[in-house]
Amino acid sequence: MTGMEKAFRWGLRILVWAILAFLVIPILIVIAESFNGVNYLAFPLKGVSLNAYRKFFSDSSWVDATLNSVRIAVVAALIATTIGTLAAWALARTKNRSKGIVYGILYSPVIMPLIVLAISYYAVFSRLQLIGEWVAVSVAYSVMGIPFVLVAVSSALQHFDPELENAARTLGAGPVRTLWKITLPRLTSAIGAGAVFAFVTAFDEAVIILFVAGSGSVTLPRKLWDSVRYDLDPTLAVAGTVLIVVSVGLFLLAELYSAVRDRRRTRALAAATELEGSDG
Amino acid sequence: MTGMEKAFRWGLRILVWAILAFLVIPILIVIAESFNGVNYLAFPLKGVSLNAYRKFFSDSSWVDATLNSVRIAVVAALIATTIGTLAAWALARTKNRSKGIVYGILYSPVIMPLIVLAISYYAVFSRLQLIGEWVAVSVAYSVMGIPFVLVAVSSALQHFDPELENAARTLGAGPVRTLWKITLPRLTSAIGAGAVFAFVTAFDEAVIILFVAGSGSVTLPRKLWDSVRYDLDPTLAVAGTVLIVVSVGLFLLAELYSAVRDRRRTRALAAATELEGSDG
Amino acid sequence: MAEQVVFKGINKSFGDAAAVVDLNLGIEKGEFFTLLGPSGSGKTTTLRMLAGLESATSGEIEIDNELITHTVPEKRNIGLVFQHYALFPHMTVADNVAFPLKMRRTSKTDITTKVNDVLSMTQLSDYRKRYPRELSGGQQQRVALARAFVFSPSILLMDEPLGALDRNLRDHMRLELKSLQQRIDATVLYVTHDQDEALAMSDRIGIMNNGRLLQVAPPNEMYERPANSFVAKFLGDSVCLPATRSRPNGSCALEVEQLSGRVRIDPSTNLCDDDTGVMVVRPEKFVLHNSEPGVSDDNCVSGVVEASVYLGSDHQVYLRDDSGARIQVSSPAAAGAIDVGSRQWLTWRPTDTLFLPVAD
Amino acid sequence: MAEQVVFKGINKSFGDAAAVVDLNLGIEKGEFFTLLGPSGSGKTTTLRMLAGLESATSGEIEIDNELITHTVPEKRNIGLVFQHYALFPHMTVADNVAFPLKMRRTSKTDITTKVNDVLSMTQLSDYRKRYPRELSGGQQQRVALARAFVFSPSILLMDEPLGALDRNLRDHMRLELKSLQQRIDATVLYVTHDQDEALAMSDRIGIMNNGRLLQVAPPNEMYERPANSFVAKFLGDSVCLPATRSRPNGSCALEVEQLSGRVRIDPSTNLCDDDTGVMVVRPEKFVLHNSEPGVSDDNCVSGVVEASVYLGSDHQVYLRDDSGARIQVSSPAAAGAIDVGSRQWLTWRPTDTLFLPVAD
Repeated sequence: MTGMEKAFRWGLRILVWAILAFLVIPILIVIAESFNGVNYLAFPLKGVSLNAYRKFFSDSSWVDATLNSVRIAVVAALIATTIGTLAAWALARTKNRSKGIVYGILYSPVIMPLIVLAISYYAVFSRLQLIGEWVAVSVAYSVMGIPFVLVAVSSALQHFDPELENAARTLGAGPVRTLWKITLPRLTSAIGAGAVFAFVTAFDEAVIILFVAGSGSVTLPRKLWDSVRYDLDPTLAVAGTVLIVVSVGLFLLAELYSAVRDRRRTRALAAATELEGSDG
Repeated sequence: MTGMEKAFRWGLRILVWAILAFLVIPILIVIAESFNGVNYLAFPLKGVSLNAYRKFFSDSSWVDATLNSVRIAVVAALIATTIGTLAAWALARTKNRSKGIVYGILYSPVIMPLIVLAISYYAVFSRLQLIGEWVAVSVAYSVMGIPFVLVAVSSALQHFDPELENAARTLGAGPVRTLWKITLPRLTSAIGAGAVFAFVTAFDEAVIILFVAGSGSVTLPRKLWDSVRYDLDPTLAVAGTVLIVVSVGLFLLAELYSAVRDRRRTRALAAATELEGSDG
Repeated sequence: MAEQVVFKGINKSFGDAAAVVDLNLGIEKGEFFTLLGPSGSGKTTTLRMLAGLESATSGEIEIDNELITHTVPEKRNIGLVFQHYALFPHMTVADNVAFPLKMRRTSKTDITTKVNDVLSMTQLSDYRKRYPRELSGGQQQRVALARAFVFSPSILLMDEPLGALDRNLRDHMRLELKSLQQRIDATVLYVTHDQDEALAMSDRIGIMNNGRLLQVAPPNEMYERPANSFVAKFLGDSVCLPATRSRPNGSCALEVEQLSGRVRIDPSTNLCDDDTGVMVVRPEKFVLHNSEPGVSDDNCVSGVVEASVYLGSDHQVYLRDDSGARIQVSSPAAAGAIDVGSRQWLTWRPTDTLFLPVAD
Repeated sequence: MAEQVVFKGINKSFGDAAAVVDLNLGIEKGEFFTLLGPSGSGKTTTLRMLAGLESATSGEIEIDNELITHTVPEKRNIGLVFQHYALFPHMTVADNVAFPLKMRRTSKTDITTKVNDVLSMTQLSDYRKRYPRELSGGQQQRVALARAFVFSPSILLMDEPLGALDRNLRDHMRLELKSLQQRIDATVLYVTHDQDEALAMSDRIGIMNNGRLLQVAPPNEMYERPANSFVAKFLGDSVCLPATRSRPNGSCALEVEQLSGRVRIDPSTNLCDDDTGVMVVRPEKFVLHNSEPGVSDDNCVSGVVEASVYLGSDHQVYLRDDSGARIQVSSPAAAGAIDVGSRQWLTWRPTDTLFLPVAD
């Protein structure tokens, strides 16, 4: 390694750490505040306690908001996962020219400005008297979750060898059994990852809900938003911590799952390689 | 094709169209409203005119907000693209065990709840007296843009054959010239796509800005949010349309660019295949 | 013997490209039939049409006198060994092999018996709980084979099944495959681009190029009497030179521009209707002499050695005739090395000289 | 001749796995040296260490008596043809070939001249403006070659350069590569697992297995006098049977358990120090008889034909000796087909019987 290369690597390392600090420190502050000993926000902390957690979990409005978020996100994730998976499968199997357009439209919620989506949903919902209907919110969120499932499953299908489906057919499986026994089992990781993204998107969403929540579907981000405008206290930090833990936690679980799978596969591959010898 | 398969395909088709309608109609309503003939929102439209556009582009507060959004997003995209590309490259070349952790942290802004990020940035910015500083907002947004660049470039690097770099080295190119002449030219599509995502993310962002904009860095989404609370008129629809056109337009441009590249490549491949004959 | 599989006037195009053109072919019951051809010749497409994975653009396919042109693959009861095996990666070896039986709702005890039988037949009993990725290439190949015949299909298709194996294993598997076919008494349609595999295993070979079936014959007949220059070149090494037929003095002779002197051929080896064609001689039919041989009925040319390639058991000698032809000759290593630049004489018998129509 | 490249006590491990073990090797100036071995034998690692793409765990590498063990690849001035060519996909053929010259800041006119020379030498002049993906495999191979020697490196490395080509093209390119090497007068280190390539092109072959260099010799010597049973098996077909040496009546003989009767060998073909080893005979050294031959000094066994594989120019006959050995014999097709199940006699000369140490 030349001197220049070394300098380059060090520069990069410092930069990465700076970014990490810029991102991680603010988040850590929020989490730290949730353990604050006093009932107002203070940094550095004035003592450590679980008071704020006690307050959060005994206040039915916070608990209701949390449960409401979970309910809306679960339904949204279910819809997004089903439709996203089927759409990815259908798009991978068709040679139709309109394929790209359908893909693009299903994908577009990711690039649509959230604030515009929020306003347009408000316009439609208020006309159809759906403001405050949690099912309507779930459906709106599911549209935003579809792209994640679509991308994950499409990419898995690209690595999926269609000869496996052909093999199943020649061995006596009809198209439905082939889908069920051969195709779907190969896609579980991707579907799981897509579902997690769809869930977290719905669970965390904080713009659309300001417009369409009404009083009937107050979610955790919405409640957090409302509270932040009136008073700043450690209960807010708890709400923030709950949001972080659920989002990051689910994501880590999904990662862990596929990491374990990968490791098992790598180990198996290593065993197979030993049988044949790798290229010299 | 059996009867069941046909029914399945039709069901899928109807579902896809329903989703398209659910997503596309609200957006189309916003765009339509921007051409409304009267100076209040009305559906169906009462006549068609460009009045709202005239009003938007002659109102310096709207124009300033738009320019401010562009400035913030350009700087954020530049930072995110540079750091994301370098990080992807460094991570692809290292065998360090901490690799996964660094990747995870750089990736995490995508899964962090926006509302929590907003609150924590507010806490940090207000302490450092950065509220209203557009550069600080750019930096905050660049952190959110890094994951997109990282994912796009990492995936391109996975398809990049490291033997090309080795070949350049044996042919007399040092590491810097190899990066410049061999590696980077193969990554332009991915870097471009990542940059577009980073730009659009910053251009559209509507939660963090509510907390940290102050009066010094009012962006288009922020201005839209402020206005929506006071009066609803077609100018808002114009602002929404501008957001949509910029986001979707940039995205389509990037897609178009790589589609043209792909087509050129496919055509070349077809030519090469003809030379050798494809497998029977 | 009865024809078990019949292709009747099959055509298949992908868009504008014709993959198979007017194919008529019958395969007999219990026969080992090989489709041999370069890549892009349509051989794999033919196999996949029989399996039901591609549909013919026109024409009909019959199995046991029943029309199956439009039958779905799962109803055809044909075993197919895929080129890259297409083993199900999320199933163990035993589950892979049991799959076709489960799809046929075979009883559990029957499945266990049959899977055990087939696994021991393919020497895979010790690997039944492994996943495909934990197996070597040769073992994967055997799993693919076991899975394709465990449900006793009367027809077994194989698409370059040995292509992914290395040379020694490939030679070994040739014998294995052939003896397996005889044991289970199946009709086999085998697709390959490897001439040695085709020669070694087949009862009959069909050679394809550009979607057309050029010749169908048993291996030795196809080697000794190729229908045209493409077949001669593709199946075995051969020296091919453009030639014109002349009939001086009533006997049969060829004018070969690139060879000095006329070439005698036997009427029985004159397989071309036209007067212009290609003279073909197999390299092992030549005899090399380092001095001018005596006068005889054999053909004789002389030339200078351009290159001599040592291959262990023999030398490949490249001789440049005075009139320009480059002739490749095999010379046993025992005959000693042949000096590059030296003059050598070649003789070969008129009965070993083929006169064939041109084809590409 | 001077040794241009010297490996001195080179070891290379990847983690726990030893890729190359105690390699000592000198390659002479202008020599065509081939490293031959199965995959995983360490041959590619050796080549990459010489190119500077891998660093040795211990040991030294010298070029022209200069230590280059720690020199970066761009300073070594070695041309390397990569296994999958590694052409730059975003550059035209001409730009690919010009790349090493540009990196050396050659003047524009010099670049033009040299690129033109090399492109016409490799018959690529018509393709100079094409991109790599617009070329056939053989053309890509020639671009890779052109790019590797356009800057006149005195050492040219090739890593299975013909592996991705189909058989006919591969045979043709063997001759081309060899004649190119002679024209540009470069030292070549060639890596392959294909014995035919190694035999056909090399001045000397080094055979590797499990990271160890087993034997270094010219092709014919290596074929006729392999150092051990691994070399015999890997380089050319051979019949290998475990044997013990006995010395009855002072002459040299082998006890081969799987063969009925004692086997005579010549003292000159006794290459094993131990008393236990392997008897090796090349299949082309056997002579097949369909009746019992007369008494002679030659070795003779008889057996029943188990299988006979037709290969066009010859048959591969598998004979089962009464004591259990399975012997593979080549029989010229001209001798006629040999019936499976018939009894045949094999003779071979004591001088063609090798007695070798065991190695895997």
